[in-house]
Amino acid sequence: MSTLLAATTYDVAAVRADFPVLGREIGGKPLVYLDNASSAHKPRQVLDAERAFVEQHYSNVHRGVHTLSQEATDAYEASRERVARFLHAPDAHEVVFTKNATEAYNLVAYSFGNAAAGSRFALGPGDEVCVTEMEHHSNLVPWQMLCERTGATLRWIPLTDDGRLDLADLESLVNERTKLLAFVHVSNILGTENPVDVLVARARQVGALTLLDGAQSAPHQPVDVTALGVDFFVLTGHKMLAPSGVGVLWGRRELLDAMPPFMGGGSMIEVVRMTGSTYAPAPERFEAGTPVISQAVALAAACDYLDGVGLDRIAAHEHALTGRLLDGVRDLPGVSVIGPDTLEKRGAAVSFAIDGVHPHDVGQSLDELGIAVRVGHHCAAPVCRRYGVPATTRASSYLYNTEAEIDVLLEGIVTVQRFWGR
Amino acid sequence: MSTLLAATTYDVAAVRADFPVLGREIGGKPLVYLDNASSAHKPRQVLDAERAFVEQHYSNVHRGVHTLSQEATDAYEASRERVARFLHAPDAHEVVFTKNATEAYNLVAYSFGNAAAGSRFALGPGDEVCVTEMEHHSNLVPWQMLCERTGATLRWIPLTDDGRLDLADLESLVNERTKLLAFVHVSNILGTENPVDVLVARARQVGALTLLDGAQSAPHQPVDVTALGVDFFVLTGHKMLAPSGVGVLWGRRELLDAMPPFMGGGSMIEVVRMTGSTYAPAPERFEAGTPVISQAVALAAACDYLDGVGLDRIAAHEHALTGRLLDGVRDLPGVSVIGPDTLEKRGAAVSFAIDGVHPHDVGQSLDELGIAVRVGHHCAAPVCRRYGVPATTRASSYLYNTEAEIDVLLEGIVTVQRFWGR
Amino acid sequence: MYQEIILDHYKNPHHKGLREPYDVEVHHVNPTCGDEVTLRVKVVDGVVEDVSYDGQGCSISQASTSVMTDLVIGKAVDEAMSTGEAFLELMQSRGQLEPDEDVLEDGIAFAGVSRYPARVKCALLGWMAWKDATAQAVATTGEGSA
Amino acid sequence: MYQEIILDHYKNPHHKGLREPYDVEVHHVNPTCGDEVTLRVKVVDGVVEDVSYDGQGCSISQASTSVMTDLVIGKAVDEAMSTGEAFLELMQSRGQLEPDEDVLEDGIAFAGVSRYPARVKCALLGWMAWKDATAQAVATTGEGSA
Ligand SMILES: Cc1ncc(COP(=O)(O)O)c(C=O)c1O
Ligand SMILES: Cc1ncc(COP(=O)(O)O)c(C=O)c1O
Repeated sequence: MSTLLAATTYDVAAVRADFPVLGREIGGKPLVYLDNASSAHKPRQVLDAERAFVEQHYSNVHRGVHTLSQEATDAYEASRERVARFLHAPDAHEVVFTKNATEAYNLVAYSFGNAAAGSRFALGPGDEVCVTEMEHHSNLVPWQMLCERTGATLRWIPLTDDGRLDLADLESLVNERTKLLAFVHVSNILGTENPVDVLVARARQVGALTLLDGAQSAPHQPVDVTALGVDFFVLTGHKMLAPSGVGVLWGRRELLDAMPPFMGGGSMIEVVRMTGSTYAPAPERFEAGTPVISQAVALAAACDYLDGVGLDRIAAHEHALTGRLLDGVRDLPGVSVIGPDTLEKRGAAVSFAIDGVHPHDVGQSLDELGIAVRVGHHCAAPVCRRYGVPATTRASSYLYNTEAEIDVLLEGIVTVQRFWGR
Repeated sequence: MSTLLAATTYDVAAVRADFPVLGREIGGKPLVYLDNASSAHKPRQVLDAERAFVEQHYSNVHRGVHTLSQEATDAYEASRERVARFLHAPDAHEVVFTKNATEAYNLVAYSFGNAAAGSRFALGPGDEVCVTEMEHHSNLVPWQMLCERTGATLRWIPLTDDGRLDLADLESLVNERTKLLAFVHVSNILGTENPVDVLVARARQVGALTLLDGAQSAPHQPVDVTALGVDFFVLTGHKMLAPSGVGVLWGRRELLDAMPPFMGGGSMIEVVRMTGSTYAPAPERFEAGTPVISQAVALAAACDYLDGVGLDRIAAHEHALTGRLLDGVRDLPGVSVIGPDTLEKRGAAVSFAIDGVHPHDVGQSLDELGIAVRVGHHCAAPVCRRYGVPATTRASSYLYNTEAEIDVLLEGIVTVQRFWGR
Repeated sequence: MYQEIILDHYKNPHHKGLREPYDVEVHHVNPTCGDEVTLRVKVVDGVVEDVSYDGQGCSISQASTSVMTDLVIGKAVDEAMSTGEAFLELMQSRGQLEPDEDVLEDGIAFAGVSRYPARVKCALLGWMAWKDATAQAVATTGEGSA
Repeated sequence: MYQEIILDHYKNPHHKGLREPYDVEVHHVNPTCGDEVTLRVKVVDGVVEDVSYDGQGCSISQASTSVMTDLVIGKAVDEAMSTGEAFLELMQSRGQLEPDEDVLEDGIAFAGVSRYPARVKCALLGWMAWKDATAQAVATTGEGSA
């Protein structure tokens, strides 16, 4: 029994010790950091790996024969392989490093926009791109812009009252005109985990490509891009223990090789003449200029850290914390969850509203208690509009949070209610 | 006299001590790092500043009311102000953080491409973009791609035999049809410093906008964007003591405010509805998604470091090293400089050819002596073609290089000649 | 940050509710949090005769709008505008400015807010709406002293 | 890295110079360094009868092309192709593979090059050109054993 326990849990205190900021006090209170869906902190191991690389092996990559250049290139390419393994991708050439998730969506959108008429990526009037009403702005605005540029039509899958995708009209929303279905794996505002299999099956029926926004799934659960069956998968480093400044577009090799380039510049070219240029194969084709070298090295170290703890254990830990939070909120009068209020198919981000208290005031009052939560539209303004709220308060836990911290939050909510209810 | 000397020089040994990698040995020989035009190393002070920020004040920016979020936002925006001061820009809102220089050119190119017909940025058949034959691929390919997309015509200012711009036909190359003149301040392959005043004056006569590629000037000499009189200025952090993953587009506020967005996503928006979105003012409009937060903080620390030593002193130091190298090479039979072989109006990058030895073999043989130089086309293939060489060997010094290192290189060249001349 | 003055104005806002007559009505939104205000202005003989408003938002935006109405109603447009400037300056001071109570009255309670950039926009929402509406009123009716 | 064998082939390349007769001629370029090779192949009865070439480039690309001609001329296309595979495998081994001298002969001198990714492309330039030309020759002339 205790062996079983040991195999499914980990030493959260030991993990916490790796994150210096968790020792901070905010206004005399211990920091309770529950803003992980916005960005996570970085363990010493990741920072040390990046620094060791920069201090002893740094150089530009890909273009040199000297020793440091070889070492830096090796480290950078090994990071690509590490990320491919993290995603269970069959081929490291399918991993493109970007600066964040947002660049990855724009890369695909502009590449599609740049495609010659008649190509499988080209879009025009009559073609459609489908998203969902719960997309992060980063997986929505690029498609709006693409449709504006090309004359294609943007459609979206609406939401049910309890924060799930309303699939009633899926067949008409994803149809023979649909070129791409781009949707979020786990919502950053509602916490909802979407049924990838159902959506991918429908997309395949009509020959649409699929792009899965994994910004909120890759940090929190094992991801196998082959098993998911999608064509593109996107993640962002800063939400999964890596520094800001690095993201990943994974795409099936056949697609990446066929897509026209996005940004032009050094490293993405083959032959450059003043009169015109030809382009390198993927992934180089999509990494114009000096890449995010040390950030990629740090991301690989973050993969090591996460796999070291075990993503299945992390998922189980967060599941327990989320359950405790949902149970606690359910017991509080005047507090309601926006999004699924059960544990089924949901991630660790929990949005809620406190009757009569504006989220800004909730966030600020919790901050005075040392509790860091996010307030606002969480870059998903259409979701707020859908549920008739100007903004939400969101608590999101990660591998280093504890049950005690959830309890501090729950007490904090009561304190806020008392203060503002006077 | 000694006061004067003290005011115009600095303690190179003390500077070197700040760069851990400079203590490395390569194959038993002390590292002589002369690949700075490709990328520079980073001093402890910059790495410490980044780490202190990440370990104690990190969070996502712009979207939160909690303390860490405020601290991170303050640090990020203070970095913007620091870079503005570094460039003598009148307004920090004119500083856009990108992931590298390459993203900055693409940002301008796509923004122009996205402009509505009739706007001052829109391009079409009959319009022209002018560059030079010595551009880095990153300031060439984006304009080729833009012209392909819009039907505009790309023109270029050719080169003289001694590595300067041939301005004989400037009046016809930059004409009333020219919308943009994009050119490099200091060439990364030839070392040439271009006459910004002449080019800007001509562009103004015809109402063309100007973009100056400062990737090789900002790290090495004081830059005053107002005095230069250009409309856009670009730099990249990794060549000026900051980590990879951060670059800067500076643009006149009036222009940035009027330009349509490039990438869509979080932070760059104002109101998002499923049916369409409006965009934030600059610089946010151009910083979609989670920005390069800790990299911007590190770049600000790099500005501190460079201004601490003094860019005029750094320029003087490099000038002396470049003179020593040019003099030394001039005395070596069978070695010729590609680019200006005098000190007048040139930077610290010196390309050369050794008769009968391929640059790859030069680079590899020098590496065996601990000397890191770059060999290849240096992302400026048209320059190699212009001078009839497949590639060049390039040595480029920076603030931490010494006269002794230049001498090691000169001896190394003789060793290479001896080895390959057998 | 949550001074009593702020809480009082939040609970019991002054001059709230839309009133007739008015010269100009504007609608301002803070896109980052969805706070919004609808505001009307009446200018007579260069004097801010009335400001009425309705809106929803956080304590800071609501209280600040309430304080604003106290400060501008009955003042000459010029004087009210410079009070607005003083408030703007305070909000941009990042906690570095000692506010002048003679000028800003209850507005001094917002000094602490200036240390929170994310909340500065909240505190300015009503002021920006008022400035916009008043400028329009002056322009369209030929009112004001300029 | 610069083994004597490599230097010898570089100074005195084997089978260099373009010759008649040939089935196919190809031109390959290494865009990162401008190295180029023009290469001709003659296949008779499924055997690589002749390979001739001209080109310019670094010692590695030139020596490797020279070694390649020694290894493939006179061999059955199939056998020559698998020698090519063995060389490719060696070059992608990052210094981790012990090369088989019986198969690769002078080619084993390039084992050290595999530790330098930037030079691997140089070592493969001639091989890639040969493979391309031979595949075309087999396809167009119906030659080859497959
Ligand atoms: C002159 C010049 N322009 C632009 C660039 C591109 O910079 P980055 O690769 O950081 O985008 C470089 C360096 O590679 C350069 O030397
Ligand atoms: C679901 C989701 N998608 C996309 C993003 C965008 O990530 P980034 O800002 O790193 O580009 C985020 C986070 O901000 C997110 O939560």
